[in-house]
Parts: sequence; structure tokens; C-alpha cells
Amino acid sequence: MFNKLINDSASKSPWLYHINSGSCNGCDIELVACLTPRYDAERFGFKLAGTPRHADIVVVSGPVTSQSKERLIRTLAQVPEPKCVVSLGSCPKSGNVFKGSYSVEAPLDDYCHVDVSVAGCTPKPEAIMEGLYKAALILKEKREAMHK
Amino acid sequence: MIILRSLFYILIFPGALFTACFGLFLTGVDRKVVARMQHRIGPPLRQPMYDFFKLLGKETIIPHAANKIAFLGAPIIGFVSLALIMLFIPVGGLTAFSGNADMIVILYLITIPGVALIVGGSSSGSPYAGIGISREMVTMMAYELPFVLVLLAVARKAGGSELAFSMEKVAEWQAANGNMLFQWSMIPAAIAMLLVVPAEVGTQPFDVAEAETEICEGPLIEYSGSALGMFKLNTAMKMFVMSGLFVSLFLGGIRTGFAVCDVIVFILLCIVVTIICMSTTHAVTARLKIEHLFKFYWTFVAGMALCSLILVWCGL
Amino acid sequence: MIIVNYIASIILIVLGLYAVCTKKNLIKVVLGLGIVDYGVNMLIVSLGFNDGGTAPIYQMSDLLNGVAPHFFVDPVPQALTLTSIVIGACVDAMALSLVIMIYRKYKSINADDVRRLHG
Amino acid sequence: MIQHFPVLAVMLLFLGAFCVEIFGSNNAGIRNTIAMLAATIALVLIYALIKPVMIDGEIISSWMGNWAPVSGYAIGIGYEVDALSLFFALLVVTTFWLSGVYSMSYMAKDHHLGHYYTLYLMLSGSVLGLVMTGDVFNMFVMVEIMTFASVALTAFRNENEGTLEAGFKYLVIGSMGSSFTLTGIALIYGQCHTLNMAQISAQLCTGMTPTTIMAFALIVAGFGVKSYIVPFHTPAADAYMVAPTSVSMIFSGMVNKAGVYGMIRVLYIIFRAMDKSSVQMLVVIFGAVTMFIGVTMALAQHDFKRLLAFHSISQIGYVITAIGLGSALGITGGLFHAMNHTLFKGLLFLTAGAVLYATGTTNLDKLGGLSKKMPKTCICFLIGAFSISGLPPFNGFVSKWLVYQATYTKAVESGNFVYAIVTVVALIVSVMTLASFIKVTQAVFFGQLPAELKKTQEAPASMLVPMYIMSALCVLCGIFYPIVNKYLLHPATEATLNVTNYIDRMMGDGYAAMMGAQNIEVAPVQFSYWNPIVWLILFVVIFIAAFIVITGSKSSRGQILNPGVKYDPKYATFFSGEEELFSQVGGSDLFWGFKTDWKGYYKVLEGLHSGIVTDYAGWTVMATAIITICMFIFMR
Repeated sequence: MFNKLINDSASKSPWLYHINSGSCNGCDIELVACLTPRYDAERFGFKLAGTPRHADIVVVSGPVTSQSKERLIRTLAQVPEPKCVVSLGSCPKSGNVFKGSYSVEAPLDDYCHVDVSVAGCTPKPEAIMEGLYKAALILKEKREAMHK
Repeated sequence: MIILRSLFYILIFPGALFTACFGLFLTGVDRKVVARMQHRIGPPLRQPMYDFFKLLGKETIIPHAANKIAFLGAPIIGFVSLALIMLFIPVGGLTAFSGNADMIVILYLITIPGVALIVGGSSSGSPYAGIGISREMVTMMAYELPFVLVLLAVARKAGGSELAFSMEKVAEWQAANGNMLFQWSMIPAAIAMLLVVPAEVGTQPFDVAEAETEICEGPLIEYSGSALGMFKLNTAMKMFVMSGLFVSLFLGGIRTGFAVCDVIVFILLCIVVTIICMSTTHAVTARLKIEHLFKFYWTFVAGMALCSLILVWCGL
Repeated sequence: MIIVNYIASIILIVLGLYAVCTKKNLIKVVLGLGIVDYGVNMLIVSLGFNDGGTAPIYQMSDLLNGVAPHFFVDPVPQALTLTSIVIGACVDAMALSLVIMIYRKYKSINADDVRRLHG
Repeated sequence: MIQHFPVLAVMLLFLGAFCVEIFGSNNAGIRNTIAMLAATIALVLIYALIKPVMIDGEIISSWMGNWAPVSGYAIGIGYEVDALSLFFALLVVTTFWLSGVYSMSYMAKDHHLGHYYTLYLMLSGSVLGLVMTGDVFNMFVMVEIMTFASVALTAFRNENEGTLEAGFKYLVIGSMGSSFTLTGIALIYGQCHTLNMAQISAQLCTGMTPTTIMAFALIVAGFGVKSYIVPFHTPAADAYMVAPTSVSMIFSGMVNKAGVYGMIRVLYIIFRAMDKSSVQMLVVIFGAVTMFIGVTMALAQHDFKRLLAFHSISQIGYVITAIGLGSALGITGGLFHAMNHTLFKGLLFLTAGAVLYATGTTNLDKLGGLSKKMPKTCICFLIGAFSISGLPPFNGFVSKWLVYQATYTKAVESGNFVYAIVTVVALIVSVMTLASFIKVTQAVFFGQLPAELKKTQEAPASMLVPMYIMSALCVLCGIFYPIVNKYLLHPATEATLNVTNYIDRMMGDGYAAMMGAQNIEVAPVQFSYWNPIVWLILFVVIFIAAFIVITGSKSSRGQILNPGVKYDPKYATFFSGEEELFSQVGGSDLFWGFKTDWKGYYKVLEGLHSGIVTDYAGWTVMATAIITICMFIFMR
């Protein structure tokens, strides 16, 4: 019963940690817009955490510049299990308009397992919300897989 | 028999379980009310419960720079002391343990969760935590002076010429003479106490220690999993304990005659106090700087409390 | 005339204290301490003095015959003074040896220079 | 037989001091054996007195050379051990024995250890003699030997920075204090023609003359110097800092307790001045100022031992405040706090010594992260820090609780607002004490390990054992305080307030009644805030909480970091993604938010602690003058 309670709550309070890997700030602003009264992500329990140790979902925006790559990987490693990685916008998925630049190392999939990708430049807050919600459900699956 | 009764007191009714459950509920109320004030829908009332259980299911990472005993022991110590404080606070006229000068015991027990946070944060070996603990300690020094003055004023008012440093005496006095809050000489003390409560709990304008946007949650930076869950539970319990302390110090005179009704009234008053002093200030103010916080408490708030103490000492 | 002794001892004590508080030279500070000691010793020895008293020495036969001099100088303060002088000498010796070592280390015996521990 | 134990203990220590110098100056084995043998026998002799004095309520007295009083005049030197004396004697023997064990390995690297043990035994013997003697001049002699030995021990490591200077300041201020005491004793002899405390006390029943008031003020000032109340505290801070740590522990555990003992003896028994509310007020204000200035100075320190020194001053402020209240509750609280201060401050000095031994520095800015390297020392330090901050269930909590209770009771009873302010000050000082120990914890034991301390080793066993004993005593005194109260504090409080027994034992039955002294009934202090069953159940709660934390989720930790080994970034400290750097926050900067608000105050205070010996002497004279003037106004 105790285990079931924990499994159920796993999807109901996903805390986000946001990493900007060289984004143009458009996606970041849209992510923050999700928390504003109009969209209010907090009603699903989403909350921005200050440190990766508290996070369940890591939201990565930006085309993974070579300066930020190592730091990104290190920070992702510091998130406790179970965790999800969400790539926000087209940049981490494909490199978007920055593709081919000497300083861009997209896609993100090369360095870690991405659970959900929200495409768009920039994605609408509704799309972000849906992506995050899917990630929350994946969290629950991961938790159940950990404790069969 | 007496062991069983004490066990019940400590584990279930005013102690651990009740405080924990109700603290989490109160946190939910706080979050909901803040959300409504900002025209949001807000999380469900049981959201803190989900948070807590989710954290129990997460992995606890102990960084290699941390001292394992202090790192994991700190949240436990905080939890125990919070469960104990509730035994000294009269819940609707029911005090589990009392004795003379139990106010000092409360004063000390209330500092322990803060100390636990500091020791835990300090042991994690992060410089962000270093800044966080320094701020937590300065906050503690800041609110301690007005808090002591308020307690002395209440004790003097309730005791008159004899010594009454106990919560039970305060409750008795209020049962006989009406609420402490309605004595005009006690109003400055009540306002001071209303400002002490959020600083003690660490909610919005006074959460310099755990400022997540500037110093990454301060002392909590390296915590994860169940240890973090315990700290979140401690904060929730602190919210209930502090609002309960305010209610029993200033609003303890409302008696219906039935024990159950008294407890319900107590709980409702706790919710009201939480909304007034934590949710509202949270919604309308921005975070202070640490030196401004210290100055604010040692001048304005302590001045209010001292004013009340002098009035009471003059027999008003 | 014993009052002169008292006044003199008090003057000595005050002078000594004045030296300790105002003189910046460490040797003078030690001398000031010595002067205070001498003032106190003089005070003690004067306390036991009786004008016209004899030395407190008498024989058993005098006591038995009842012809002992019952007006003699109090011997206890003299014992106290002796002890106190010995202690005072030790303290002065110690203080002076410390001053010598301070001079070796700091190259100065001015109190204003010997202040590495402060605040 | 048993009446010779006190004298034997004192004599044995002095004898040991000479034997060490004669036989053991070259041979370490003989030297250590003699020193520890003397200390252990003294310990056993004093502990043997617990049963007759503390439990049966006897007062043990002996006259040197059997010079008993003749026709109501005491001529010989008497040793009189009542419960108050024994209480302090127990603290003294415990402290010096533990310090002796500790110095075996702590001092092993130093030279001229023969001198060290000579001075150590002399210091121990003099303090032990001071607390057990019944003769004022003997007391003065012991004070002088104490000062002398303390100065020599302060300057013992004379090649180190500042030791000579500290020794010199200590000597100047200390011998000024002794001179004041001696002048007072001379005046009292001139008035009463006796040096026996009991007889002086009996003779002063008839009232005070200006001479005795002068004597009283001077003796109080003299013992004020020895207990380092503000403004006499300045040499203490320097001496505690630079002395070898085993000696710092003796200083804070014994030497300033000797001053406190002298204050209690003079105020309550010899002059019996504490029934005057104005005298009480004076003592309490001195105590409150002492504790406040001590703790605020401690917050600003950068050196571990200097910080502890200022805390010693601050905690003595608590003791002086409590004994100044003149009530049984206050005396009990003051004595208990004196005892606890000996325990926890001794413990803290020992941990500071262990850190110094292991790393070679006590500068807070250069230390850090030692909890990984010295875990046992860290646990002992935390116990000491929580005790001194007065967190329940440690011993400091109980005694501080008594002090608050006593001051507030006094405030309510006398209707005097000043005592209420003193209560507030005491509570705030307690929080500030906690704050400065948090600073030490962060700067020394937690935080980050500097690269140059990677090879630090844990302290050796003979240094750890005294720390364990002290830690155990700290916890036990906090939990079993009713036993401590029954067997130690209550008899000592009774002895403090009941002068008659003391006089009668020395001068013969009925002497006190003849002179008009009266007994006061003392009700035992009630502790009623804590239900013992709570303790049992507390463990259940702790168990549940621990169960949630430990089994609630899988916990994992990385390998202990070794230099040169590649480690898993998962277990690294979070630096916003950067690699682990050593960007340490210095301990001294930890409270800048607090300090910016107090800039003016600290500027004044640092100006006053100028380090110039003549300034310090000036304050000593000034404070003595203030005490004298106040006494003349109050006692007239």
C-alpha cells in the first residue's frame, strides 16, 4: 500500500530543473509563461526547483553549445533516479538554425536519453504543458519499473 | 498505562502524526490561497502530501564531500524536536505535558529544527550551503529577540505578580479573562508575533536562507530523496507549530465546552493565522536582503514587543 | 604617628597604579607593580604596629608569673609581609624576564609596539 | 583520618611539583609517572570526600599543626571543606586529571617538559588549595601561586607568536588584582584581627564599618580580576589563545572557577552582602555586561581558540549573573552552569587542541572539511557546541534554563524591570553563542577540505579519551540532572546560604549564635519541565523518523575522494555544472549580514581591545574604583 502511494504520487508532483544550453531565451520565456496565472502549471504540481538534486524532470533548451556540453552532462548526472529529460524547442532536437556551426553539438540524444521532445521554435505553452505532463507519466512508469 | 498514554500523545494526537498530517494540509492551504490571490487555480490541497511521498520514492544521493551521519541525522533531529514541541502547546485546552517554565523549553526546541537545517546544510560541503546557513543563522538571531520579548510579555500578563512561565497558565488565564489578543496592551506583541511566525517558518519575504533563485535552496542544495522529504515535512510541521503557538498565546480563550469542538476551533484558528501572516505576506511582498531583515526585526518588531512588555510591566 | 605610615602607603599604592596605567615603557610598568607591592607591604606592617609596644618575645616563666608584657607589637602582619615580599620579588623577577624576552622578540619595550594580540 | 585528606591532596601536588623537577627533568618516564601519580592520588583523595561532605552533610576541617582556636581567636591556618568548597574541588581535580592525561601526547613534541609538569602541578595544587582553605591570607598566597604558574604556562611555548606578550599582560593585570586582594585582606585584618574566614564572618555580623566596606570592594574587585568579568577580561582572551591547549582547558575549567569560587565565598559567606538588593543589582549588571560583550566579541574572532576564550568570558557572565541574584534558585543555576562550563568548555578546548595537533593551525580561515578526516573529534566538538549553546537534552540547557528561571523570578518578585532585561539578554546571548559555534562548525569541521589538509590524521587515543569522558559527562549531566542536583548542587547551595554551620564547625558550637549569625532554610530546587518517560518514547520517534529516512528510499554514496582518482560526477557537489572547485566561504565572513548592522558597535569594541597593556591596566583601576564607589554608596 505504501509503495502504491509512492508510485501514485510520482506523477503528481514533478519538479522541474531547467538547463539553458545556449538557448536564445525564447523557450525559457515560454517555460516561465507556463507558471503564470494564465496557464498555471502548479495545478498539476509542477514546480521549478533550484538545484538538480531536487528535480524529477530536467528541461533542456538550446542547441547544446560546446561550452555548455560538459556542464550539461555533469548536471544531468547529479539528478537522482527516477528522472526524465525533456528537450524543449527544436534546438536540442536538431540544432535548428544553428546546425552546422562549429560551436554547436546538437542533437541532445547523443549525450543522454531524452524521454520527451517538445518541438517548435518556440513551442507554445500548451505544447510545453502537454510534454511535461507526458514526462510526468513516464516518471511514474520508471518508478514502477524500479520497484516491481 | 502512563507509558501508553504518553506514547499516544507523542506519536499520535498532538505529537508526530497529527502535526505531520495537519502541517502538510496547512502547507496545501497556504499554496492554494497564494494561488488564488494570484488568480491561479493552484495545486490541490493534498499536493504537499504527494510531494512528500514522491520524495520518499526518490534516490537519496549523499555527495562524497558530505559527512554521512550529520547529513542523514539532521532531518531526523529536526523532526523529533518538532514532534515534541507540540506536546507543550495547549491544543484547545489540552496540554500533553506541562510544567513551570515550559515556555523556555518551547523556545529552545523551536530553534532545533533550524539548527538541524544548518548542521545538515553545513555537512553537505557546498559553498552555496555555506551562504545559506549563514543567512539562516542571522535570521534566527533576528527573530529570537522579538520572540523572547513577546513570550515575556505574555508570561507577565498571564502571571501577574506570580511567576507564570508556562503555557498552561496562559491557557488558564485566557479561559478566565478572555483572549490575550483583546487586551489592548498586548496588541503590539501580537503584531510582533505575527511577524515572527513567517520568519521562523521561512516563508516568502523572509526566506533569505532558502532563496532558490539566488543560492539554489541554500542549506538544502545537496539534499535529495527521503532526507529532503523529511526537511519538507519539517517545514510543514513548523508552519503548524508556529501558528498553533500564536493561537495558544493570543487566542486561547475560545472555549466551547466540548474537547472535540475546542480542537476544531484551534485548527480553524491555525488556518486563519496561517493565511494572515504567511499566505498574504507571501503574495504581496518580495524577498528581503539579509541585513535589512536583521535591522527590521531588531528595530521595528522588537520595538513593538518591547513596547508591549513595558506596558504590561506598568500594570496595564 | 602611625597615620603617616598609612598615608605614605596609600600614596605609594596610588603612585604605583599611576605608573602602571600611564607609562608606556614596560620596565616602568613592572616598577609600578613593584611600588604597589611595597605600598601594600607597608600598609600591612603598619597595621601590626603599636606605639610603645615591645617585641612579642617572652619566656614561659614570665607568663606563669603573670608579668608578661601585655602590650606588644602584633607579630602576624610581619609574617604576612615577609610572605608578601617573597611573592612580590618572584613576580617582579618573572615580569622582568618576560620583558627581556619580549625585547628580544619585538625589538622594543614600548607598550604601543607590543600589541600583536588585539581585537 | 579523613580530615587530613584536603591538606594531603594539596601538599602532594606541591611535593609532586618539586619531585618532577628534581628527578624527572631528563627522563620522560619518571616525569610522567610522578605527575600522573600525584594527580591521580589527589583525585582519589578528593573523591573520597564526596560521601561525608555531600551525602552526610559534614564539614571537614583541620588546623595546620593543630593550632586550634583559643578563647574564640583563630590563630593557625585552617582548612575547611564544606559542600561549596568540595563542589569546586571536584571540578578542579577532574579538570586537571583529564588535562594531565591529554597533555601526555599533546605536549610530547615540546621541550623542557619537566618545567611544564612542575608548573602544571603547582597550578593544580594552588587552585585546589584556594578552594579548600579557610584562611584569607592563605587564599591570597594560593592566588599568587596560581597567577605565577598561569603566567609561566601561558608563555611556555615562548617561541610562538604572542605568547610572551599574553603572559606579560596576564601578569600585570593578575598581580594588580592580587594587590587589590591583599590590600583588602590587610584592611580586614586591621579591623577584625583575624585571618580566619569563619571568624571574620562572625565578627562582621554586627555591621560594616567604612574600613570593611573598602576591604570588601577591593576583595571583590580582586576576585573579579581572577574570574575575568568585563572589563578585567582582556588578558584572559590573549592567554587562553596562546597557551598550550591542555593549559587553556585548565584556565577555563579551574582558574576562572577559582575566581568564581572566591566571589561566592566573599559575597555570601565572609561579608554576607547579598541580602542588599543594590549589591545584587551591581553584580548582576556586571554579569550581564560580561556575557554580552564576551559573546559579541566571540562572533568577530578568526581564531578557534580566541573565540573559545571569549566564550569562556561570556559563560562566566552567566555564572556571575546567577549568583548575583541572591536566591537559592540563582545559586543552584550559577553553580550548575559553572560546572557545565568546566565540562563543555574543557571539551571544546580539547577538540581545538586536537585540531591544532593534527593540522598545526587554529586559524578558522585556513581550516575546513575536517569531519571526514577527524570524525571522532567532530562528534565530540558537536556535543560540546550543542551543550554550550544550551540545546536540549545537553547539560547547558538545564543550567541555562535555571538561570533564566532565576532571573525572571527575581524580576517578578522584585518588580524590577532591569532583571527582565537581563533575562532577555541571557536568552539572546545563548542564540549568539549558537551562532558563533555554527561558524566554527562550518569553518573547521564541515565545508570544504583545503588541499593542504588532505593528509590530516585523527588525534591519538590518549587525546581522544579525555574528550570521550567529557562528552559523556556533558550528556549525562543533562539527562540525569536531578541526581546532580541532589548530590552536588543542593548541598553546595545550602552551604552557600547557611553561614552558621561554617562558623560553628571552625570556631566551636554556638560561636555563630553568639555573634548573631542565623541559618536560612533552603528548599530543594524543583525541576518539573520534563517527564522521564518522554525519554523512552523519544527513542521510538527517532526510530520511526530514521526508518522513514533510511528505508524510504535507496540511498547511495560515492567513493571517498582520493587525490588523482577520477570520480563519478553524480556524487560531486553541485557548482552549477562546473567542476568541483575550492571556492570556500571563509568562516570569518559567515555573519557579514549581522556585522554590517553592528558596524559602529564593533568599531568601538575593537578600539577598546587595543592590545596595549597600559590601557588594560587603566580599565582595571577604573572598574575597581567604580566597584568601590558603588559599594560605599550601597552599604553605607
